[in-house]
Amino acid sequence: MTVSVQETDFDCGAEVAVLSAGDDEAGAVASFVGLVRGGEILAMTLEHYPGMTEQALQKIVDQARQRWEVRRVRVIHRVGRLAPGDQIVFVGVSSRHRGDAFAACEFIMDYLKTQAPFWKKEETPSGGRWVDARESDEDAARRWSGGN
Amino acid sequence: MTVSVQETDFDCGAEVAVLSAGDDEAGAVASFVGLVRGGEILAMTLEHYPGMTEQALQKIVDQARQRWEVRRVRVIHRVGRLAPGDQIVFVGVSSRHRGDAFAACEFIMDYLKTQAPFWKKEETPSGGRWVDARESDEDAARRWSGGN
Amino acid sequence: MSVKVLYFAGLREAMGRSAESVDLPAGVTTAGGLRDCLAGQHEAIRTAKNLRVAVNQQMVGLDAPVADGDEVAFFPPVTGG
Amino acid sequence: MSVKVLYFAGLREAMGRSAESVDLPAGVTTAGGLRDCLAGQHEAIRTAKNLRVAVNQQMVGLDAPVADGDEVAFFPPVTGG
Repeated sequence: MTVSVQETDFDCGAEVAVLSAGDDEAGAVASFVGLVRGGEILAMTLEHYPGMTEQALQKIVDQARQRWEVRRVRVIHRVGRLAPGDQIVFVGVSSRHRGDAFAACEFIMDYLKTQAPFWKKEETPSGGRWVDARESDEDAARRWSGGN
Repeated sequence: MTVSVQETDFDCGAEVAVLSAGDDEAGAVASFVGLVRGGEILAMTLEHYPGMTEQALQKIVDQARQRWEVRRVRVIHRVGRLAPGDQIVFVGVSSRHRGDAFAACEFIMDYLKTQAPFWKKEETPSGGRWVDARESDEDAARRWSGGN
Repeated sequence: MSVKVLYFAGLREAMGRSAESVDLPAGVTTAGGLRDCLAGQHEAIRTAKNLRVAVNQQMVGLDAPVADGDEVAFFPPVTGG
Repeated sequence: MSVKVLYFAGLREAMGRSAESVDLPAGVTTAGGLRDCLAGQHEAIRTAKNLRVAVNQQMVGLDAPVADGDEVAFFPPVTGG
């Protein structure tokens, strides 16, 4: 299974291990963990569109496979209520070489933050508010589209 | 401790967890694991220059800290005899934002492959041979030097 | 002639519902037409900024066709992870 | 006037040793001078391609000064990780 959207937490070490297990050709595993930052936020709640969100994530993975030489990919995105310090998202990519692994991993993260159907509501001391789309995320995704 | 050169294996999941533990401002952890690829290689032996190698790794980490907003960094490089599938190197970087974490992690890996004093001897069915420096690794490191 | 309409995030809260069955009025054949029709009934849709739409779980433009039995979702711009 | 000389990797194997104490001949004041001096005694150093040198654990050029008590390391280009 490549893509999971789930309320439960994940084990980064176990996921990284699976990406290269039994694969002699995997010389590189790049991975990313996104976490809830603190500051003024007490908690956040992530909502998704069951079915469509998983499809969107799979499509992002497929695009990465077309662009780079990738062996295995794993994407886990949590939904529900999350507190500062909680893990939100895991992306891991194995490849023969580190350049492909890094590029595919960062590509998937950038697209995931902008294209995938997730919505974030933040709880602050002054109440809850739905987060607006951030321009910097759209910039990050846009830089990949030059080669398309 | 930021930098370790050791014969013993490492636990990627534990290292990633430590990078963000107790740090509310760490929203992103990018990490990389390098592994011994199989193919014609039965095993490899990695040699280092005790003292100088650790200094070189610390210098690379310091350079990354000057270039990007980085919170914690961990570098582990194994030495001694390693077989296909074995972990060789771990680099992990925590940051507020994913762009800094990815860039610093890949920068450290690229420099580590070219600047740090490690030498690799490969065991093949036809005997052992010391690996020559590869041009592609020097290219990868060179692309970071434009901004210096 | 009806479609299943879904709402997400802030729009779901403003609508007070996550899903409903909507009879397609005669002449409504696109996502944009459906949006206009719903906007006439609900201030939350009338005032939504940058409303996005998906038909059968595919992001589409407002000129995308909508037919009997389709699943049509309206939601704000995504703000993932 | 002596320095500690270290060899690594293929050069260590070709030299048959990993470290030795070398008396600095009169007039030898640089890493390059020491390299030339050792090359006169050891074919492994004479034939080494792209030999790198570090003085007191810092990579240096062949014109770097070498003084009594220094640690001087010779090794092939690095091939890490």
